[in-house]
Amino acid sequence: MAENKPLNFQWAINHGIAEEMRRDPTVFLIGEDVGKPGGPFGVTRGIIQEFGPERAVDTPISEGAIVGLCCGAAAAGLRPVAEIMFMNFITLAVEEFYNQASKMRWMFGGQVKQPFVVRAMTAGGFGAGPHHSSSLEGWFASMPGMKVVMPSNPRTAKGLMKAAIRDDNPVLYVEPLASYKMKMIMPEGDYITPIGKAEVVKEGSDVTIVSIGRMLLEAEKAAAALEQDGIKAEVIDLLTVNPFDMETIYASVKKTNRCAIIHEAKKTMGCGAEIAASLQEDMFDWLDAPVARVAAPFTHIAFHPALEKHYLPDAENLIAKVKELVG
Amino acid sequence: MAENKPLNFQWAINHGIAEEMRRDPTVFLIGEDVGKPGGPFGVTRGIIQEFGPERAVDTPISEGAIVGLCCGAAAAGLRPVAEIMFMNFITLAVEEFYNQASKMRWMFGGQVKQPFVVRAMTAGGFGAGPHHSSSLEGWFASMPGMKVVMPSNPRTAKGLMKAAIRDDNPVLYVEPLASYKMKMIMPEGDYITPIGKAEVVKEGSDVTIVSIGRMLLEAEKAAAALEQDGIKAEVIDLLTVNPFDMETIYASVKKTNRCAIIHEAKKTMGCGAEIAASLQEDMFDWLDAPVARVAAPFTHIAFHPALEKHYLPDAENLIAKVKELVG
Amino acid sequence: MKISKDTKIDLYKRMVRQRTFEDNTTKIFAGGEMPGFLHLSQGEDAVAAGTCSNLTKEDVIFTTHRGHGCIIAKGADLKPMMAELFGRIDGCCRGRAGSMHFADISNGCMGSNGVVGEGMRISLGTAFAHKYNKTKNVVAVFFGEGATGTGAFHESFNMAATLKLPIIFVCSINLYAQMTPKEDHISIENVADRAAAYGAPGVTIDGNDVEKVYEEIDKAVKHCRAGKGPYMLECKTYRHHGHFEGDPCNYRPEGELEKWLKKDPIVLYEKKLKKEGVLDDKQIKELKEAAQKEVDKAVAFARQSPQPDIEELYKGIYA
Amino acid sequence: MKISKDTKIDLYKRMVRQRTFEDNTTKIFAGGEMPGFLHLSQGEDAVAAGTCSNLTKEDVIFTTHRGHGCIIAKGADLKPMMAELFGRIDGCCRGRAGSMHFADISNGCMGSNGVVGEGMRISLGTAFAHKYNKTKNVVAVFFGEGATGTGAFHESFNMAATLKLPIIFVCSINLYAQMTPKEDHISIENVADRAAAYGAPGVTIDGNDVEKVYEEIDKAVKHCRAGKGPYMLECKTYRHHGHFEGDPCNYRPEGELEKWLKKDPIVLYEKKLKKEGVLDDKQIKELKEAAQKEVDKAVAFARQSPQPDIEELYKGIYA
Ligand SMILES: Cc1ncc(C[n+]2csc(CCOP(=O)(O)OP(=O)(O)O)c2C)c(N)n1
Ligand SMILES: Cc1ncc(C[n+]2csc(CCOP(=O)(O)OP(=O)(O)O)c2C)c(N)n1
Ligand SMILES: [Mg+2]
Ligand SMILES: [Mg+2]
Repeated sequence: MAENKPLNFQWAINHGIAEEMRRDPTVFLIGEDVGKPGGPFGVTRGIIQEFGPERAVDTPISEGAIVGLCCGAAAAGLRPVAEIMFMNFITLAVEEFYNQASKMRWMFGGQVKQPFVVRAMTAGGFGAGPHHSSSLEGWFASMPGMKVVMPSNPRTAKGLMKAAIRDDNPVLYVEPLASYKMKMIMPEGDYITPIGKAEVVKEGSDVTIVSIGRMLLEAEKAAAALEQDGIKAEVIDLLTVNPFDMETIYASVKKTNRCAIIHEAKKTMGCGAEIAASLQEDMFDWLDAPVARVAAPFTHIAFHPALEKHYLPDAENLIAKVKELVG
Repeated sequence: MAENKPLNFQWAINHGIAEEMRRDPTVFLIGEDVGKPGGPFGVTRGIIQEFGPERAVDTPISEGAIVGLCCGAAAAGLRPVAEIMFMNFITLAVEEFYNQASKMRWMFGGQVKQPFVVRAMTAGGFGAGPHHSSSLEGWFASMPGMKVVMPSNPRTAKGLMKAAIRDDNPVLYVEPLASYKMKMIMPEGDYITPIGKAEVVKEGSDVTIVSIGRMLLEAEKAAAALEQDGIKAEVIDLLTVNPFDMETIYASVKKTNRCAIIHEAKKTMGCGAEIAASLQEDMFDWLDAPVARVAAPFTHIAFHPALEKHYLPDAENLIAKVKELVG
Repeated sequence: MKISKDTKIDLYKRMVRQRTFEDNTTKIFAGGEMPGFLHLSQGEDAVAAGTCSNLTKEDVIFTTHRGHGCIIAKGADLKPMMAELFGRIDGCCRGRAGSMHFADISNGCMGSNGVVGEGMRISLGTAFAHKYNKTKNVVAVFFGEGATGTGAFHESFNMAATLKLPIIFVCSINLYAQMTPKEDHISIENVADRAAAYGAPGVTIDGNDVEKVYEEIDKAVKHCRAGKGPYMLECKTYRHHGHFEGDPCNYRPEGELEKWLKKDPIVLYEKKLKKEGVLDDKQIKELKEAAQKEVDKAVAFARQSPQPDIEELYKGIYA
Repeated sequence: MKISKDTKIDLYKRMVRQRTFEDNTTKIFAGGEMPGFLHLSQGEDAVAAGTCSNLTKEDVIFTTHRGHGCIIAKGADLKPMMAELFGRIDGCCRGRAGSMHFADISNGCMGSNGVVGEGMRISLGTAFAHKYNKTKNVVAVFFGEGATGTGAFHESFNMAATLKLPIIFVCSINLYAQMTPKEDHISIENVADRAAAYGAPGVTIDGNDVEKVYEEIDKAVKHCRAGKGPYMLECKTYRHHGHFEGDPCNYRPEGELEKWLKKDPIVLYEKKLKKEGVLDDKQIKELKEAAQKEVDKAVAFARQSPQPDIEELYKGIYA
């Protein structure tokens, strides 16, 4: 089915889910307001109309039970796609991700699979305040058995959703509210974006920029600006933070000998820490400069827009950091 | 009050709590089985007898509510000391730590304090299996506003407990079941072990070993063995993983130019990642070798004792790693 | 229960003050001057007023993302409150918290909450402190019917009952949890019946009848002050606005809002007070104008308050 | 309800098989041959037997850290089960899970759980799958009275009721949550009364009367298969052993154990069956010997099974 008009991020997710629901009758949608209301932010509009209330299920406000239900349904052969709304609320389901879903297959000696997807939204940039704007993917990147994907644009949003639904492991799917209206012409036909595989979106020889999730926009902006100053940045869109595609990063750093990582989450204990630690451990002799991390500071995200803006990393911070590395 | 006989880790915690309860009537104990039963593993024996049931409160099995209660009681001027038993169950209170306790003071513009302590036990080494043996301090090290302490022996266990109870911030206190029977002669009188300050427990010039929590035993064993081979290791007992005392580590690495970190938690996204990332970022030119991490592999802890033993890092792994760095 | 004339006027004034404040924020928000998300409680005014009117200054409340009414009813100074909604440095929380995470400790609001249900878990501790310190103060924790699905509700009520903590659980049934209607996420008619699961009293009332709320809270407060543990009050009401400001509300059945507007708690009470001769049209007009004036001053205060400096981000993370 | 002779014998055999298995593990564990922690359910045998005897092979169960009885009652093959407790490669979970995290999917045990209450949350999904696939299968989820304090209990029951999922909540009241007695953490007498909070039936019975359990489960199963949503059964019983093997049990009032030993469900049932002429002493002896033989074989199987290789740690983390 060709899609020639530009599609936005929100609809890309929607289409990814709907296509998989058409393809596979074991896929169903569950969460707060995902059915009749069409999603708290409209992402699942039309799904209940096409697939009926059995496959688009509204629940009480019970994040733990929603993810617990996913574990049990997946173990019984279904493929749940759940929504947890703002990622901050995933704090209430850490138990089900960590002790249950991520371990179940291994712990039971392979007796079950855990094919389910949980969507969680990061909302940095909207003044939504301390309980609504966090990026917590780092915790889930620490869990063997879990996968965590961070789409960067409508194309990868749809491709990763389809890959996540087809994956036989629990996948946390992180979607940024700030990208919902981002539009692009989509690839035609049925495609997936493979999980665990980073994409080199711009080649360069002077420095490797590893970008996570919606920070790709900033990375691309920074790369363009750096180009003006004669610095050729290679930009990698990581797409997955569990498992980390270190191969792609290593290959790039072998060329550039320098690396900066940008992510919306806090710098302290963020995914950039793991990438930097691994890089220096495995590529010590290839590095001509420290691996830099451009990320949120060690404080809370504020309601106040200017404070929030300062908190969130952007192209400007990245440019400054890269110039330090290269200079 | 002099204590001249050797005291074990378990009683060191107990004494730390009891002394603070004597000193400050706002300190109270709360959790599952902490009162009448004297603690699920006997750590709080005698407390209810001395201080009465108002100050040693048994609760239903509700980890989220226990930590929530701590937030509310601390905001109202009390100093709760709670117990969550096995650290795996802290998954059920991540919400209260992250969205509530760690943010509350800052978010409310300084209107309240959050002086409370939550004890959580790591149980690696007992065949307790996948739901009982995790080391999850990394998640809490990522939370501004939280403090996380990891005592290494009876002396620091008592000193950190007393410091934690006196601290005006939420403190996660991590105690290893495997250390409960460890004994030592204790310092006399009222002392605290400061939070956020690492201790250099052995000086050396060839390599810095940063040890977290009960891994100190392994670090000391390794250092002794390395000494035999002419390698002088400086051993740092980190004691706190939020905030990280990078100053002490940096000062040491300036001397040794090499560093290995050992912790019981998984390597991936563990505290070692943050330390390594910061070290290479801030001390790039001082490092003669990559910062090494000796930690648990990216899998689950097994019930089977041999598998569990292999999973847990030890002196042997550390020695091998250090020899790589120095060799 | 005989309610005194003074109390009646107090109840009315609280509601008017709440409503005036919220109606003004609606306009200001629509004008783009207020950042973030805004969840308002017009229509549920009687629940907050009837409850808080019967609490002392030392009693405290916890509220939700939809907490303005409760906070004002509890006696908030409107100036720092409005400044907080504007994100200014003179806001109660220095512009860090905004509407959803607001607190005003000195006036007895121990916190709103962006996470549904969590106020209940935290309220346990404050109630515990009251019991521990042998004050007779109580805690009222407000929440919506959606919150009754959370583990927080159950753990909190169960623990409050076990430890005999002085907590009044005040549930405002406004028919929706975001856009999902009550019958799609709750399997019983009256959630106050859930109090029986903990051996506590649970009462369901018309939440638009402010005197009824006041009366029932009176029983609850006495129960709590007597050390008998928690008490639940379920107030059936309605929110006139959407889930958040800007919500198109297309999930509402036709005529629903209109039906409830006829039962507006302020309008109803006005009629009653006039009939009883407690207030006349002139007095009502004066009270409304006074409230508007107070709000105008709060808005002026907020507008002149400076934006926070960037350093505010890093200040006071640790005590 | 008339219970057939075959069913009576089946109930008895299940209990004897459970008990024999557990009594043997007690000895083996005391001998140091079994790693980890062990939580046994001798004394609560009738709850598991009475429930599982009334389930089909396609119905599934979820159980707890104290799950051996339930798993055996559901029809587990004792060999891989025992091998798992020994941590061997022929264990159901390849020696990774042990007693507390055990599962035997092909025989209908979808999992024990080391985290109190979590089996309930997961059971939602399996029940959902049955409903989704329009099978008439039901899910029985076992838990202790301690678990009724968890948010998991409430969220699960509430969601099951809302989505009308076929789940039988089977609560085994053994008087303790670890070392804390029921009255210290539960504020009501009968936790089955909590089912009313969700509009579901809740029944409290003598959990040591295996036929009573069987009869009540019959009603529950019919209710669930008819699509009427969840059902709660509370079984009052007692654990003869400590919380875990090795627990000195000094929290028990004197004489309590002795009192309950007189109400041992197997002893009681033996008497009843003999009186009814269903079984005689000889048959009883034979059945017990057969159970012991089966357990002996399981132990022999476990002992000869290899220890897992280290590579097992890294195998099968991802599908
Ligand atoms: C734990 C959690 N889950 C989901 C949300 C998103 N959310 C915000 S308000 C709301 C509905 C709350 O309904 P109710 O408790 O009835 O309160 P009301 O909004 O009607 O006042 C939801 C689901 C949240 N804030 N917290
Ligand atoms: C969430 C959680 N909290 C605490 C524990 C520790 N724990 C293990 S068993 C138990 C008591 C459970 O009591 P109950 O539900 O009555 O089951 P029983 O042991 O009596 O069978 C506790 C508190 C746990 N495993 N999980
Ligand atoms: Mg509502
Ligand atoms: Mg019990």
